[in-house]
Amino acid sequence: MHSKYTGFKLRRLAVSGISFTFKLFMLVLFLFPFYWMIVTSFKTYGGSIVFPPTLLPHTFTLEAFEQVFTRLNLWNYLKNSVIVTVAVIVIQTLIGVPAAYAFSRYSFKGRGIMLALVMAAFMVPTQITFITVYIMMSKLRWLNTLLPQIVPFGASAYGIFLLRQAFMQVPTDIIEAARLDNAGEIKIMTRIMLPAAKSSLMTVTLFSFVGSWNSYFWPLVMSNAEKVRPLTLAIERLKDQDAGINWPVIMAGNMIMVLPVLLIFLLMSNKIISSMGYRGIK
Amino acid sequence: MPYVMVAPAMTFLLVFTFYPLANLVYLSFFRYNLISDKVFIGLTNYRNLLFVKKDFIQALKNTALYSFAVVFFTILLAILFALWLEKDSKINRFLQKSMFTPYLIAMVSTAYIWSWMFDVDSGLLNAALAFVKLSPLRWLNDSSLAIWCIVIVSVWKSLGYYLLIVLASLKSIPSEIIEAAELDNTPWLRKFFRIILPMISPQIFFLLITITISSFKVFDSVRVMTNGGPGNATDVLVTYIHRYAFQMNMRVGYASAAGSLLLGILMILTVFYFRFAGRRVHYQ
Amino acid sequence: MAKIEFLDVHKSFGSAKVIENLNLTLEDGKFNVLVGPSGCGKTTLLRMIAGIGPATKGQILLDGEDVSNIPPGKRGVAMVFQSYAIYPMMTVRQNIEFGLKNNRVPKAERERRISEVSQVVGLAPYLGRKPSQLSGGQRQRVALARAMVKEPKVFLMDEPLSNLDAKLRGAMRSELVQLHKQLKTTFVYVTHDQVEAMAMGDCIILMDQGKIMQQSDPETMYRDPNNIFAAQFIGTPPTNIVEIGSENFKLGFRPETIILSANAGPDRAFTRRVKIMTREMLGAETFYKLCLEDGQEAMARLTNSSLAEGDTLYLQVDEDNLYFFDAKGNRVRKTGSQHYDAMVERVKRSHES
Amino acid sequence: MKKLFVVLLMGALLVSAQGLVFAEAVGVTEPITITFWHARGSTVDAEWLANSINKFNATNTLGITVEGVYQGYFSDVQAKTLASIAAGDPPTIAEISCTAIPVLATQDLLVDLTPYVERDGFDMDNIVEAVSDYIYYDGQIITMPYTRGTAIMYYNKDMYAEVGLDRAPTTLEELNHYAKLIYENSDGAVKGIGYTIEANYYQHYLVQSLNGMGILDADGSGASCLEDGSLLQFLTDWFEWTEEGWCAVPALSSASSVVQENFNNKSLAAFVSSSNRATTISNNAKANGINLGMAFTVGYGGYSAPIGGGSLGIINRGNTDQEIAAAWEFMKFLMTDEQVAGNHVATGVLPATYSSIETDIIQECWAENEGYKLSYEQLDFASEIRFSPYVSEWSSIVKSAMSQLIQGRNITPEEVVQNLKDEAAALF
Repeated sequence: MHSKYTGFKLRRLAVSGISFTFKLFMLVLFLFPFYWMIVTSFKTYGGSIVFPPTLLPHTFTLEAFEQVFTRLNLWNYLKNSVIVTVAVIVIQTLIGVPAAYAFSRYSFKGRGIMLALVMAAFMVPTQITFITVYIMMSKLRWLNTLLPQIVPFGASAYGIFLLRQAFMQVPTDIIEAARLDNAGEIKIMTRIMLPAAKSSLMTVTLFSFVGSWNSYFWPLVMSNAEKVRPLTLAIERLKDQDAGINWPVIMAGNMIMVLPVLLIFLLMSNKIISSMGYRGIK
Repeated sequence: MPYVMVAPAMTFLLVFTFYPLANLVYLSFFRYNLISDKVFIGLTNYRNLLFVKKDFIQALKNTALYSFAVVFFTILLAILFALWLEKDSKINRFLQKSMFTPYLIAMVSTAYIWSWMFDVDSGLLNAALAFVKLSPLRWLNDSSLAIWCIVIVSVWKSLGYYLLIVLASLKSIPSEIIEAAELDNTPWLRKFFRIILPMISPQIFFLLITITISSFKVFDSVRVMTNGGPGNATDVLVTYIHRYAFQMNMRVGYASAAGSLLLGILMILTVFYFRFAGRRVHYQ
Repeated sequence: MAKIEFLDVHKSFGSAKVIENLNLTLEDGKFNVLVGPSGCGKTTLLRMIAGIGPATKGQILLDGEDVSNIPPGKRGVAMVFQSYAIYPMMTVRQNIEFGLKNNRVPKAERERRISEVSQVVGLAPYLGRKPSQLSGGQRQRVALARAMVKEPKVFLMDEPLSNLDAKLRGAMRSELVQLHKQLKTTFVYVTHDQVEAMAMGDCIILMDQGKIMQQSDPETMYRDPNNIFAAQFIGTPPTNIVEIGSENFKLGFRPETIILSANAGPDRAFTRRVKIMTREMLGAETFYKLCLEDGQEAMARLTNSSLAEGDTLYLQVDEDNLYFFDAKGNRVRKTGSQHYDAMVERVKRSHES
Repeated sequence: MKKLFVVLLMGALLVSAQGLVFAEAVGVTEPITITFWHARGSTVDAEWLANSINKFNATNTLGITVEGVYQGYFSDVQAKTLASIAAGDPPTIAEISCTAIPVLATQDLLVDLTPYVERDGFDMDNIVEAVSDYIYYDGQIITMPYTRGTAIMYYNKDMYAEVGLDRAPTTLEELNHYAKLIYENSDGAVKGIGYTIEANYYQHYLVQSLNGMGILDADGSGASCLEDGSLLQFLTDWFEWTEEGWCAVPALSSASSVVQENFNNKSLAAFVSSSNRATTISNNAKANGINLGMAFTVGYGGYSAPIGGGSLGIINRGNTDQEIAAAWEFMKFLMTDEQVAGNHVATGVLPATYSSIETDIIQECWAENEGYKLSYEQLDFASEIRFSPYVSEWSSIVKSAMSQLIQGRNITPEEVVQNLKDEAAALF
């Protein structure tokens, strides 16, 4: 009986050794593409098409970045990305928070139907509605502005749904206590509900941010002029149809687009990870 | 008061989600290219889509294969990794973060990075194959491999996020239940299938729906990496709709019919999930 | 049937040391109750026996065999959790059967044991139900049945009654005691409730801050506490502790041993003038909060309910009812201490001075 | 058949009544800004165009400012232009591919330039005849040739000389023979020839050399190549060539740049590409030390070549008379000898006017570089794909089918033809 279990610890040790090696492998698998992007962007064109490829640039050069800046009016794309992203986040918050609050704290006629609509909208992909929204935008003559990239996303069904869940977790007692303290609805919303739902609000904001900043399909369809195109569409412009694909230049452009997101993540990774996890529990 | 609060949100949803949906279905019965007058042609668009032209069925098949593969592998790997990385340690946290990073990056960027790695002539993957003395692959140029390359990129990109959700749901299982199972001398596999999986089934079910829906919307990666090729080996529903709506003489009516079918498929899938899969889900 | 021994056991969570250098033997076949305030380490001990929270250092012996490296499911122990931890997705029958299946008990044997156990705990009509369709008491029985059916050497219970309402709790208490009498296996029962501990245990292990304060049968635990902690933890209201002038020992006496009268009798060991501060009439008994002349307080628990707030009386305790404790709070007994008589003398004189 | 088609179209236009409005030529009266959508994305193209626009903006006396917007490939320009017309906010002038012109023209979306041509005495006879097909539609003048091009064979002279051919091949059979030799001599390291997939362009002329028509019938509303076996033969051959290894399988994305990359690193001996890329290709070849030859393209049994590329058209909807007049000024500027000749020399696009060919710029260039001259001379036997509203969609379908066969390689040529028959039935 005794000897039967002496292997118990040894086996555990072996398993954890293998597990650790595999973890290192996974780290490489998930981080290496980023490394590859960064390294490529510092290579010369010639250096990039050497076979087999080198893990470090032979000659370290900023040529690719120079090309990005000379060939593109990068500030224009960057500005558009920033404006669209900020506007979407602000509008979604302004519209989503009161709606979520009403759905979580009031019972009123039609609430059930409206909630069902919100849930249904959550399921409807923009990849279906784009045709008719496009027609709408064209009739409004908005296609040479940033509006088509902002306005259709004014209400985020997903955000409303998530915030409502968070608001419902706030104990009724606290709200009633606040009412007894003569707090108005707006004060209850901003001073009690929002702080209580901070984690969800952060998740919603992060999703809005990632969604807008990384959006490709929608601006591709909804922009008719270079002056309203975001960064995601800029990289395409770095491909020279007639010459070979200059991977360092494309990777340099890519890096400029990816960097802000990576920086935000590096700074706030713990918060982001925990708020993502929180979402899963609900 | 509550009406005032929900009115803006409802207005936006009605104008930008539900009206376009209704309009989409309406337009699918017309021959219309935005410039011409609308001509009512009944179900002709649908007939062409389903019975006359072969490319829609091909796109549908590709999308179904893609979605199935992505849903299957994402959920499978997310669960396996979650079980593996469940313990709270430094390396596990770091690995979770690393795996999550691609989720925040634009699919366009991801697709460019991977296209570069898939590059036949000077790509990293063929270099790796050459290093271990294997013959190079044609990756995105190979009609049977291309769609799998896109699947790989999708799974790679979003695995970290779904992993977090599964991890959180694992953590929400009361530890006593797991301990009780241990005291019951439960073998590893049975513990997983009889205890853990049923306990996290609501979250898995949620993932099943969201991943399926997002798979049916795939566009960015296909457009950047293969643009539907070779031939139409990676043509998916959204690239198909986009192509007909914005190239191909702007056949908006026809594209609307394709969009309506996609909508129908999504609705059927959702109902199917709730009806059938939903029954097997354990809710506490 | 098993004797459980802890040898030099240590347990820490991260840098927090919960248990240090603990030695303890739980006798075979006894209803052992681990009792103490929350955070005292009693549940930790229980989980060590189960193997679901292994010791950081030291050995745990089950019937003389070191089980440190034996996985929980193979130790022959069963546990009832505070939250019951019944599998929500399985029916009652499946819950009970699960462990048996895992241990490859043949089907006929399983059927027999399940029907037997479900008879005993009264779950027979509910075998097909899901836990969500059961009441709290029924769930508790499922947890119990699941443990019983395994016919374990040791029964571990972690506050199994704390989620029940008062009435049910009382009923379950005696059922558990009966069960123990039937099974005659070793029970290890964790509770923070001293009444439960007194009512159920053959052997009470009183713990505080990871240390064993006293291990004895309930009678001894009550009558003959080893230290101030034991004296005060057991009994309601707790034992009164008073200081005598500037002496380096303390005096303890239980509230029901107090004699209150208008005139101080001559031959009592301890006498003080007191004033009644508050009065709580509880029916058969009445609690009085008393204030001594030097400002110390004491509680009295008497059958006499006729005294009133503000009354000034004499508090007296007989010598036999006095506990003496040294400066560290440990008991000084008549036997084995040459200072005992001197201390009694000093107490007697303290009133006159 | 063609006539009947035109008559039908005219009927349709008459009924729609919009075709009846005849614009009058007006003058630009005040400073105005117009947008020009184009597909000139490569470095030399973009540079030349930027120069053109800057020069026009700086020199025109009417206060016209042109704003160039690069929209991607020709197909993107077509799509975006159509979409923006529908949206009511189109560019004033656009560079439109030959496949897109019929689509726009048949919907009456292009300004009839006749009044302007007449007013300014613009000499239509000066336009090179071979590139004038897409100028006229329904008795109107709707476009001006701008980036018209023909396919040219670019080859590595040294490589062909090594296997014993000291001139360019004159037939497809000859080309294939030598391509095979090069492949075998290099032990498979060098491919002899490579094509990208351009159904309405390179592949069109190969089919045309078989059936005299190409992938689309002369009347523009059918594809008899499906029935007469010519497409099947070509597809079977092409598949066979790639199977044997000496003909390169085109890459999936950026095929044209991959082909050039291979040519430049000497793993490809010859390829067919547009004359519009002549400058880029020559520059790169020079940089990589390649002895570049340019030659007539060959088809089955002899020379055969397509014409394609883009023309300038002014959008008539959503633009004011002033904008249209300004666009005409810009168009006229781009048609001046200096611009046409400069465009040809700088990038390789075909010279579109006879007078520009007489200029010193072109004559000097041709004296130095016979390849540019050759592209012009090839126009003698080159032909365009038929003017048809189906051409855009049909070539896209054919291209996809070819991609499936040559790149995908999971289908037989017979199946491809059968699938195309089904598609044709749905389209025509």
